[in-house]
Amino acid sequence: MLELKNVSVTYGTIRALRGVDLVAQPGQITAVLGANGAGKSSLLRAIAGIAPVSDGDVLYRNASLKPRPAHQRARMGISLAMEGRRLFRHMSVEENLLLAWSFGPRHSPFTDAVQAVYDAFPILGDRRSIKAGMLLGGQQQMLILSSVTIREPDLMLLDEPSLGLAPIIVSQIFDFITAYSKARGTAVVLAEQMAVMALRVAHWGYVLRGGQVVMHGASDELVKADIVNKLSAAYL
Amino acid sequence: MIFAAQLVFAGICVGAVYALIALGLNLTFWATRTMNFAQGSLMMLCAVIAVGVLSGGFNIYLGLFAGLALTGIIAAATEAIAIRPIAHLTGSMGWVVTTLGVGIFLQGFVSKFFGSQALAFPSFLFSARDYVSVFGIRLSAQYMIILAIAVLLVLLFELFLKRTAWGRALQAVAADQDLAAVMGIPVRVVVTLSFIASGVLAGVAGVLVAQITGTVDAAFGFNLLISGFVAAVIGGMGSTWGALLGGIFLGIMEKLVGGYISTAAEQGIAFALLMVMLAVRPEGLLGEKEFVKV
Amino acid sequence: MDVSWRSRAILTTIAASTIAAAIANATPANAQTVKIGATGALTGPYNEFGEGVRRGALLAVERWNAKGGVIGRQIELTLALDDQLVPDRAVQNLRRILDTPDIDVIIGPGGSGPTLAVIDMATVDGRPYCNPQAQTPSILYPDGLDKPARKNVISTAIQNDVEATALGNYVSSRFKKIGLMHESTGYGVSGIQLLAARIEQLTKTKPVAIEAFNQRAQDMTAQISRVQRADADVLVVIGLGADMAVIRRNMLRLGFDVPLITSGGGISLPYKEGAGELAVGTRATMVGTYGPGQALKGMAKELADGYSAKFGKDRWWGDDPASPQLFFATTVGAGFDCANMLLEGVRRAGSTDKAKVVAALNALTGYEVANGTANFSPQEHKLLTPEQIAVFEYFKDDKGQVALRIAKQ
Amino acid sequence: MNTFRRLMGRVLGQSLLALAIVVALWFGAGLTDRGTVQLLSFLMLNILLAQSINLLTGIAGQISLGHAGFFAVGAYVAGVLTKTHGVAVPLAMVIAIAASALIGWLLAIPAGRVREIYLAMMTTGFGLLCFEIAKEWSVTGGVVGLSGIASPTLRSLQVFGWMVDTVDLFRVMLVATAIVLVLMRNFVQSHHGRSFFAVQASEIAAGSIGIARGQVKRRAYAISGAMAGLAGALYAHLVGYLGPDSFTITRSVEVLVMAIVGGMGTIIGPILGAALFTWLPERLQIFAEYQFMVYGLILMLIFLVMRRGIAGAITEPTRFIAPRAMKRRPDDAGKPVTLQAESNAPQNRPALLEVHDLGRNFAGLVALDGVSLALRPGQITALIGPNGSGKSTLVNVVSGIYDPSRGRIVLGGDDIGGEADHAIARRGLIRTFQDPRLVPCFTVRENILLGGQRHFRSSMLAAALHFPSTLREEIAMVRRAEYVMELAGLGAVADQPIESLPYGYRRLVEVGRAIMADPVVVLLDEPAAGLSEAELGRLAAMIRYLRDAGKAVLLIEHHMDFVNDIVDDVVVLDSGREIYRGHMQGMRANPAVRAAYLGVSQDCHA
Repeated sequence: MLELKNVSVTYGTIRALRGVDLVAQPGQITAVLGANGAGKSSLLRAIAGIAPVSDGDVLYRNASLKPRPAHQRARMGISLAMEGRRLFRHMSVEENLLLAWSFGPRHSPFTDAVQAVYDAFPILGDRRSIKAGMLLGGQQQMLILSSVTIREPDLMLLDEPSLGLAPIIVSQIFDFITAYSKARGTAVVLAEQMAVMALRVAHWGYVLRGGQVVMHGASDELVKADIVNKLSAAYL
Repeated sequence: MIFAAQLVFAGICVGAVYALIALGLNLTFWATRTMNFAQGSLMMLCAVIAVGVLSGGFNIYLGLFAGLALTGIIAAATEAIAIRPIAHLTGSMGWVVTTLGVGIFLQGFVSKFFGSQALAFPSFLFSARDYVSVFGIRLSAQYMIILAIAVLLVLLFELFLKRTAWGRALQAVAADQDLAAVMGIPVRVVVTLSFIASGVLAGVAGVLVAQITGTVDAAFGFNLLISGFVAAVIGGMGSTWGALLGGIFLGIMEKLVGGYISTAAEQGIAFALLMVMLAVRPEGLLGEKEFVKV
Repeated sequence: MDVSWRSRAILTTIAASTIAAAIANATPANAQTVKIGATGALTGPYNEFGEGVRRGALLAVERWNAKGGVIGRQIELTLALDDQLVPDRAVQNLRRILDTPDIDVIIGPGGSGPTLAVIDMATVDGRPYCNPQAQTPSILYPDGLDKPARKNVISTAIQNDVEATALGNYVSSRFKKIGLMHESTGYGVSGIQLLAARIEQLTKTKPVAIEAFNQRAQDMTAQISRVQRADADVLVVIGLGADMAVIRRNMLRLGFDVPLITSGGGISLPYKEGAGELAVGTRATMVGTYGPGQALKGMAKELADGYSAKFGKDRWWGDDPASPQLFFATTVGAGFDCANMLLEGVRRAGSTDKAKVVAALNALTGYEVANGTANFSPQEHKLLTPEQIAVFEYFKDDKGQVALRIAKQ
Repeated sequence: MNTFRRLMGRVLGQSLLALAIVVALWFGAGLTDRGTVQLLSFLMLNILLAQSINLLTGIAGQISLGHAGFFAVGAYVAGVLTKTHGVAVPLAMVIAIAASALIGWLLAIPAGRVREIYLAMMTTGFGLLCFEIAKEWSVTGGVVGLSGIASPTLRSLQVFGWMVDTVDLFRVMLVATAIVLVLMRNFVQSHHGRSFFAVQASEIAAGSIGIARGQVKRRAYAISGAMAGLAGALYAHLVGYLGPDSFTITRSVEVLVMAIVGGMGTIIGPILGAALFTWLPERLQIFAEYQFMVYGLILMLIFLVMRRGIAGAITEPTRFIAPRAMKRRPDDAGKPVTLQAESNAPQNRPALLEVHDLGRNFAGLVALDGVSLALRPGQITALIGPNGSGKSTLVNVVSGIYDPSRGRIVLGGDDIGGEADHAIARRGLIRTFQDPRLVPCFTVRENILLGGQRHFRSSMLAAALHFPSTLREEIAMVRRAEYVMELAGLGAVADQPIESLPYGYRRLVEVGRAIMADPVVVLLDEPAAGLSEAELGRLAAMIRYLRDAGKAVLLIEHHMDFVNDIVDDVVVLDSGREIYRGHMQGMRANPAVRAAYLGVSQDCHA
């Protein structure tokens, strides 16, 4: 589905990502773990086409994404949820969703699609006409996530969906992601700092540090191998 | 009473035209954070082309179409050759020079090939004599139609922004280009389209003003551009309703000042108002404060 | 910082000498010819005026040269500089002209702004100077109309007071409540003051309203409503044609359908075309030279024929192939007359010595040019007097076309 | 090309060349015709105007589209005083300059509140307002204008009985312009000039090193106004007639175009731009009625040819340190420069910065929730925590960028809660930013020197006149900067513009700038992010240097190895609260910390 070959990302003169290889399978969740500054975001942005790939190649359905600008990749079913509460704050919840849907593949009519979102996250339904900027942190994360799912993507790139959220909401969100990807066979790349929680839901795990993959493997194996301490070594 | 009503009415109509110009400026501001100083010349050009086609023995509406098409194209070209290439030179202010250059070029072009003396612009929307009278107040048909067209366009535009995918895409691009891109919005196309739209709006405004004045010449449009700026800023850059409100507010203000205080003070007061407005409320009447993150 | 002292010194001297050399450029020219210097709006938004003057002057020069020149010398229009009606550039141009020693006579810029900016320079310099178009009286009479004129300055312009007198005489005898409007320029302001004074002097009553407007304003509702509220039975406007058209249309929008009587601007094509049908009934003052329906004769004919022969019937000529538009008199005509009078001055002085020529011009009488006959004296330096100003009126001719005719007195 | 630029830079940089040009013009004016002299006089005016707008827009970053306004004020004040009130010309000129300076200062008050396009509109409005006043007011002669002002062209300009002719006036203008240029160069190459640039680059960053942005803006407007006023006064006497047509928005735009095309932010640029656009109209006359189109095309395409204006194309950018200050005298070469060190500080010394129960909310959500800290001299405290745990908010509140919602901030005994950021910085609390905020066009040296702002004492006048005291001050600071650069291992790139250097250098430079400030307390916001191993080493050395000098250091960092090596103790935040305080080992073992980072909740064990 998705394959990164020795990808490096360079902003001006900093190399945020150094020769990363990564594979993501349909219907499975691939967790990218690491402290902040480890290069998780750069990785996802590189796949989405808004980060300058200085080296290596990103293959999607066995075709190179090099010649594709970001908006074309989005049309091809790749959808990125950026971190940092990136959404259109001056637009209402529903307008955000509508915008996301309008420029997606539009497999199902908006009314159904948006209903699906509101079923998954009733709170969004209640606040559909509130400006996104006015939402609480958790609700914003839900909206960002929904702006991705409403596009019914084949490849979901989620950047720290748990950021600054209470554990209860986090697990709620993670459960949703798992169910969604199972149901639709969507490939998910999940950039997370909350390693343990992420590995609970993920099938595969990659640990980044200083822009490089320091370990990777099936999540259960990672967990078996007393990941937590290894990770805390990697993080702390 | 009649006197005041006449002033207000005229103010509203003239203000509506200001609003159109302001709207055009808003568009380019959203798309590129720049102001197109050629906007005034585009207004002029559209009217002149219409006259030219007419004098060529063709139908006026054909002329208008030609004019609008041309202004749209030129606006897009302006973005491509005068703004995009230097966009990355932040703080260089280059766009002031380049867009101004476009404007001056167009002025020179027209005064060379159409002469520098005012050209007659035909009345194709009623004649100055036609009017309807409401409660004994005489409302010029030409002004009514101009007001109608201007307001209609503003409304249509607001609808376009709020109701259509491309309208929302435009807002998205204005707010956050990266996010817009990952949402699948072709940013470049949106920018170009918004310039075309701004050109067309300028063209329409030019034609409407030419309807009022009856003539158009090479220097036509620049002082209107200023009024457009003022209207846009008073209303709040980037707000459609603001543009309309700001335009009409400015128009009425000018006329009332002219009518009751002194016709000489009209302009001066408008500019003083602009400065006060900016000092007190930089984001304008309906503008939204931009949140600056540290 | 590490350039050696010697190389610095060399550098310094080289730079110094080159620059000195570069800017020290004396312009040699043969003193055989009588030379005219001129500045005007040859290009840009106002070249309707300047370019016309230049062509007129050119025609005059050719006319004289054809007759063997003046005081045995050929004549050339050596410097014809472009100021685009921008005061600063007019100043720079005139400076250049005044500092070219072998320029004998000067034709100044058009428009009051540039002329006011340069006229004092010209006075101080003392060489014969002709003002083709600027209408502000202080150009000829800095100390007031009753004081003597600037010695070396003559004018072919319709001076404000002349226009005001003509307008004043016409309206005072016909209307009671007179409303005035003027463009807020030097021309408009001084013009309206003189007109108001004239009206008051003749009717013993003040005008009921005086309103100002900016050139190129799109809407004059405020001004016109004020005049309307003052219940005027006539509106007299001093300004340009395009603005007149706006005013005329605006009047009718407001249902203020009183007669419109205007300064020369009302005659121009922009007004005629801009107002279209609505122009009918409008009256305006203008030099009568190329008035409709009268057979051209004398210098006026000579000029018209010469022009159409050399330049064809272009936008200066106007839309009637039969005879030039009235405005022809104040553009091409002005340049033509300026050059002729200046050269006649040289002829009568028998030399190009500025004192002699100026003296000759101050005594230049009975000399016929296109727009009239110069009868100068130390007090009188302007060609056009109220007598040469006629009132014209737009009417619908039998073909249903809007046309001009002399208004019945 | 670059070698050419360097050569030109060297040549044009020659003060002797400048002198040569002035001398040549002085004598050349005598030899040539007065038409050319007149043109040269207008050139001087344009240079003054272009430099005036350059100072305001190019250097202080405050775009002006209303310079015709200042020009008009100067011209009319001079004109009215001399003609109507018979004031002596020199006195009138001084008053004119003062008047337009005052107007500038006043304009700065509203204009200081707005940015970019809004500022452009504000200044446009100002220019047009001045025009309208000139047009309608009787004192200015209204539309008819003001004629007969004492002027050489009228042979009526007398100063102390000396009849000034066109050439004399030109020479006066020449000298005036030369003096203004010299003063301006000195000013730009002083800490005042650098503070202008700092405000342009980033008002926040300027505040963080103790520059009061409001004051800087007012000064910029006043000086710029004064320069334009001088031009106006000279103009009045050059032409002898003032009409409103000379002060339209077109004039404002022309001036701005001159400066931009010439090259904003440089000294030579506006001069070249003025020269170009003074001669261009004459040259363009050969294009006859096409000249408008040609002029338009030139403006349209100039930046495709020269991206940074003429100056950028033909010479190297101006530098912002007085060259004389760079020539170090041999005797004190190599002497180490040390900061005033509170020598090896015992742990029990009283805290330099104390934060009590600090809280901050943004529109409902709580970013900081009752955090307390004490930073002691000679101690490095690490502040860590997952994203969004409130670390940066803490720094922003303490450094005065945000006001606290509750709690107290005590620096060296006094409560600084709610004080302006620049005031706090002047007290010696210096912070760095996650994204280094430097002046891009400045060299490493200049950027580091900026840190010294809070120590400079010399006045603007002293700076412009280049007093010895100013020079001494500058030399001392330059030498301290040298020392800081050695410390940071930046000596090799000292004279390279920061924008041309790799990212890592910027971080080091920003920390260097903080050291240069000789602070009391330093807050470093993720200084290690994106640094190579080698750079990390240097960074560590710099931070240790601060500690040894007895400064209190707060270090926000994710790079744990780095933190591990240098900090004394660590505070961990999570969602705005402190969850751990103590040494590193303890932190690693601490379950709450693990949970915060890894999402292990206490109940379950992975």
